[in-house]
Amino acid sequence: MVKKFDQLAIKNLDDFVYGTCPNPVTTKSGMVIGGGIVYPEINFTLPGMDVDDETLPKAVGIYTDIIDGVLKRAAELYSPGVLVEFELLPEFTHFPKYGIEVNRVLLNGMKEAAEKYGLKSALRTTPNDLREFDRPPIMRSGQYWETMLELYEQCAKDGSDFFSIESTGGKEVHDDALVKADIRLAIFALGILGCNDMEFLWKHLVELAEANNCFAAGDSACGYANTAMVLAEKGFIPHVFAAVIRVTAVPRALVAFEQGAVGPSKDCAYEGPYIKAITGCPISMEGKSAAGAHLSPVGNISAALADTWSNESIQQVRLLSDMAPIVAIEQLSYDVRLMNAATKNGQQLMFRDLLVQSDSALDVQAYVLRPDVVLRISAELVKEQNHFLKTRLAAKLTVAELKKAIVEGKVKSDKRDMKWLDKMEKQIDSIPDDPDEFYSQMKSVLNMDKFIPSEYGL
Amino acid sequence: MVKKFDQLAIKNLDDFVYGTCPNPVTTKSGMVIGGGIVYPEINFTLPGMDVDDETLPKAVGIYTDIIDGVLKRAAELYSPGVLVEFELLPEFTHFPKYGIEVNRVLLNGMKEAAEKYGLKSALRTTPNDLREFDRPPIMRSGQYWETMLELYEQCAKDGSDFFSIESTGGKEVHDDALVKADIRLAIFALGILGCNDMEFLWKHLVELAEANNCFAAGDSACGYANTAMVLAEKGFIPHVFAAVIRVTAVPRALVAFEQGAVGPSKDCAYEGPYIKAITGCPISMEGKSAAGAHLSPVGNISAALADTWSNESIQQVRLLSDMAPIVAIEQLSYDVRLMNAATKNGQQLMFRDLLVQSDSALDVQAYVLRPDVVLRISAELVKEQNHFLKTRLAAKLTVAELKKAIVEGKVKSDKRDMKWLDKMEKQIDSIPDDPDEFYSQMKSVLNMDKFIPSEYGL
Amino acid sequence: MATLQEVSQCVLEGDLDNVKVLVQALIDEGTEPIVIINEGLIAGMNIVAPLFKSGEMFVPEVMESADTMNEGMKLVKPLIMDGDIPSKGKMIIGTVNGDLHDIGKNLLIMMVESRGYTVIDLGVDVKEEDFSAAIKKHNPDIVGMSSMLTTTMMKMESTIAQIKKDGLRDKIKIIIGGAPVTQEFANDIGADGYSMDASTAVELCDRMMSSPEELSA
Amino acid sequence: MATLQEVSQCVLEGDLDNVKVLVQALIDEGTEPIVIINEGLIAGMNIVAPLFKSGEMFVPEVMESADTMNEGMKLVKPLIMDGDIPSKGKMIIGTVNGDLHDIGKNLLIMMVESRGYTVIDLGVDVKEEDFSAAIKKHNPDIVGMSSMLTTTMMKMESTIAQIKKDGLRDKIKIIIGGAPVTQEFANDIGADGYSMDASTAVELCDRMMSSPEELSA
Ligand SMILES: [Zn+2]
Ligand SMILES: [Zn+2]
Ligand SMILES: [Zn+2]
Repeated sequence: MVKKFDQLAIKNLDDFVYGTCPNPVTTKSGMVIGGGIVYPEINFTLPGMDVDDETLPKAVGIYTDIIDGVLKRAAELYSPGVLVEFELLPEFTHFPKYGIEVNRVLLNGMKEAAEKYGLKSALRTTPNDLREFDRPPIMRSGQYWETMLELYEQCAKDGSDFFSIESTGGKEVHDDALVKADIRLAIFALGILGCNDMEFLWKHLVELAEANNCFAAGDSACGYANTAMVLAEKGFIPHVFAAVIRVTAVPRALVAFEQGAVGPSKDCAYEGPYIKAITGCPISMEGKSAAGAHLSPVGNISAALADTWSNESIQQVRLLSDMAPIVAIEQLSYDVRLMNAATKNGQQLMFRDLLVQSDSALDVQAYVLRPDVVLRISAELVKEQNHFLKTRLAAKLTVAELKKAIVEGKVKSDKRDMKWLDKMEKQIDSIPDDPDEFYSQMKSVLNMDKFIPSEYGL
Repeated sequence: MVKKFDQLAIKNLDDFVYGTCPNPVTTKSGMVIGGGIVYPEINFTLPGMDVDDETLPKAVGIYTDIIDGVLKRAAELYSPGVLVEFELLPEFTHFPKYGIEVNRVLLNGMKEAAEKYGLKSALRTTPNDLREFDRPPIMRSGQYWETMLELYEQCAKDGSDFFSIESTGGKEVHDDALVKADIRLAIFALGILGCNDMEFLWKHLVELAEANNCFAAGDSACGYANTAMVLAEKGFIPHVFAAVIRVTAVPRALVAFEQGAVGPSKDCAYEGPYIKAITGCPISMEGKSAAGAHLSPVGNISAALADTWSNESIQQVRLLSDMAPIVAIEQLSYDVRLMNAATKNGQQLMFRDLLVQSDSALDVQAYVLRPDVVLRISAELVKEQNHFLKTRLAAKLTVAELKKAIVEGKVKSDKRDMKWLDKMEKQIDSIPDDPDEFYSQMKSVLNMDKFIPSEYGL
Repeated sequence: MATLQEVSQCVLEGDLDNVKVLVQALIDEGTEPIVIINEGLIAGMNIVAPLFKSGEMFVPEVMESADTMNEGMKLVKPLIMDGDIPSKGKMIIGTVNGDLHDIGKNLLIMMVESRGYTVIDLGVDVKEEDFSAAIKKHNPDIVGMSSMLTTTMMKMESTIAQIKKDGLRDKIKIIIGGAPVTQEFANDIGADGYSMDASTAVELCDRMMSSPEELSA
Repeated sequence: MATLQEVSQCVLEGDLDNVKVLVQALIDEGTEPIVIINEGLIAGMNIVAPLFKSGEMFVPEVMESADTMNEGMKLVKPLIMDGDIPSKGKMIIGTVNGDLHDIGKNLLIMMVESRGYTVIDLGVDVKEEDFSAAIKKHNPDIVGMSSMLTTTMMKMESTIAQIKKDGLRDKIKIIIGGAPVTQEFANDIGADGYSMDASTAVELCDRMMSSPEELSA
């Protein structure tokens, strides 16, 4: 049942571009994601408010206003279709009836927009990963786990197109790795804890999706690699460390696809380009038009390979023109119009290269998203099937790729970057081949109060 | 002293592109606007608050936070330079000491950013047109007029690079023309009242600028043509009417340049492309990344000829990532990076055409911004020097251009559009050549309580 | 023979010339004036309103319909007693202190008037005291305030304070609108209602008039 | 001969091995323990803090410096009386009810501890009552709350309400932080201070401690 990706799905740089992939996915409304055009993917969240039984009607009203406003504007701008993501706040997963109700409100708004404007849309439902509410987290059983499955199942039955999640296996260890900029610890967290949890989690999500006429879409290393990016933007950790973490998170993301996920991968998963190269599945990406959710050094290059283009998240607050989610769909719509106009002219590769060129020399985190770099590293990763070793390899290859790029002057670097790359290289090389041996080495530095080995099959 | 534009400054479509113009302008910090690259132009305003003596320190603190945050982010994103616009709220013009203080705060923040990051920047000071606080407006004398001049002079002495304004001569009549979709009335308001006031106003502003080491940059028909666009987006008036108003506003905007303005024209003046073709001066434009200030059907095409690229306005409110003006500078920075990357590759015409193609067939308001349409209409406009006749001609040519485009299927149109174009054509053709005769015809429909003829030299 | 339906159709089409002929014919045939108003003229505007809301009619067309209705009214009004002319309510409206934007306000006036309300326009840059004075003078059911700037929107709050101070708050409903305004802001400052734009303002006014018990809120 | 400046330099460089040698040497040479702390170890951290704020040092480097300082402290502390060890103040901190984000909070703890505060970490998803209970138990000067979601930020308000209800508000200063939080929100809910991120939190704590008269605000 488990898929094995031992060669690249996309081998040629000229086949590696936004809007198109070898394995497109067709939504219930007939949108073909990865079939030639890029679709906007809209995300939104509540303004500052309490959520409880008393305020739920207000929250539901807000979600109704959002979906109606957003789809109306998308139709006015002749959008070819809209992927809607409902990323649940913890309260909405904790009390599945809340989440289910809002999910239905969105589906209903989508149905109305189809009738009124003929607008195609699809829904991605992304519950909160509740399991870390236990500290240390209980990953494989218990009330939190059951609640998540219950929510997924009902939302699929109600009509959602896609399941996603920002799962958190190993994050309790990875947080420490980030603030210490400790690549060994990060590889342990992502390559052993993270991958093991993804195997367990996505096996269940794929089964549940398949049983309920829904697609398992993909995960995001948001709490790992995007936290690294945000910390790097604040100047808290080196940009090169965040860049290496980005690629080191790829084998973890890939596990969902080995288990049967089909994409589009999650918007904030900048691992996406690697996933697309390896699996041929469509990916969601976000960049400059997600700046309301987080700043980044990859505002343009992130679009180069996107199949859906997302704003990540925005509160329902009033801007001078209109509500912020309406502003977001307008910006996304114009972005994808431009990309699709280039495709229509047969200029998609040229436009991809402009997106790449405009960012890739200015930040190492942009550099590792270059399509050629992605293909080069991915070609090596598919040769290794062991998750842990693949994770170590991803880190090693990225360090080497960045050292070369800096030496050759291909990317701007901080004067301290080379020191950090050397330090990471030494740490990576000190990691043994045997995961058990690595685990026993790590035990001395791990805070064993923070995680339960058996929850990760250890 | 008055400049005469009797031939096009840009005759060839291949010379008509963003970032470059025949007459670039160099700021005090050395930014060459129109000299090859597009710069971001950032705008911002206060969140909901009172402004008075008591709250002024708070307002000043907010402006300090904005300028520091925005320029820091621009530097982090390696911006080649930033044009800052300080568009004054009425309170800040009414009490010039308020406006002058904030203007100094901004200049100071810019100086600090130059020292800290080596970031180039320039300041455009745009007071509020106070004159319409009198109803009917007193345009040529009095306390309001004196106050505006006082403010301009001091801001220039303090170091501002550019003067702009969204002047309002004739708006008291044009408002009626808009809600009635009455093109005759609009031509009277723009071509006679508007142009007459522009002549008076910009003569003074150019003198004041030249005496104080500052540039007179340009005006915007914001209260005329952008109000039309917003009304059309709401479905209140026909899109074709708004499109015709856009071009009908060009002769009015041109008057500032006849009087000696040098650009960059104002961001919300979508008349800009025509101004650039006719005068060769740089222009500021705004589109999708100004969606927080107003939605529009021209999100991409508006960038095709821009020399600075603006967000129009955003309140200092918190979004999930950071304060909204910081989000805005991030989006603008990535937009111009992409445009400038294309220029660096020699692909600027191709990129311009993508921007154009992506919008121009979807809305008549986008269609009239097509570079080829702009050149074609502008080439006729320069043959006519009388402001009133030029305004009538602009309306007539636009109606003809749109009818042809609709018939040829080059632009999407509403089933009611042709009826409205016919109606406008008939109205325009009924306007006599002699302005005095037109004025006496109009007297019967004009509400003479609304404006004072002598304030417009009538 | 003219029919009430033809009168409605005239109003819908903004047919100024024909409406006079038709209304006069109905009068001559002995149709009750109040019936001509309710089932002919106002019935026409009742078709117009939803067409405007759904985007099928433009503002200038609605204005022509309203003009047409008024043209018909001119003929009928002298025939009935003042108290019998249906008025849905009286409203005063202005753009607040320091703010000069009036196009949104003017559109709202036009829409609300065409639906049977009596509206008194206070203009732009209306000081707090002047709102209060106008309430005393005109005794309206509804007070509307408009603002387009983040700074002047705060004047809505001070205007409400002034109205309270003058003991007039309980006599009226207050509705607000304009670009920076939200429902939440309306709640915060104690307004009774909020309208996004002119096309929803009539419904809001109707809601205000239909629940007078909330007046004391 | 070891110098205080060399100790500071060790702290700055995060030189764990050398700091022990140097501090021991100073002790052996008879330097006052309190002088070693203030002019050697803490002086080192006083160089680190501005370098971090200006972006010249990364968090992991600051952590190494802090570890180095603590390593030195271990040798000196036994030699002086408890009361003599400089502590800038005591803080409890937690991520609020319903919220699991802790990396920001952990960074703040690290920064604040390294600057001489005593910090008790209550963890994540901390219920309102648990904040109150911790105040009673630990008697802190400052209570810090963190939230990363627009919904859980409202729990800061309910936590402050709980603290007030338990009669503890006057004993402490409350500071808040997290992505959706603003100074204005802090004012609204009656917090004493707001910090954008970990790099400015120390200054905020210093400000809180230096103006105890505001405690009753
Ligand atoms: Zn995420
Ligand atoms: Zn997301
Ligand atoms: Zn404007």
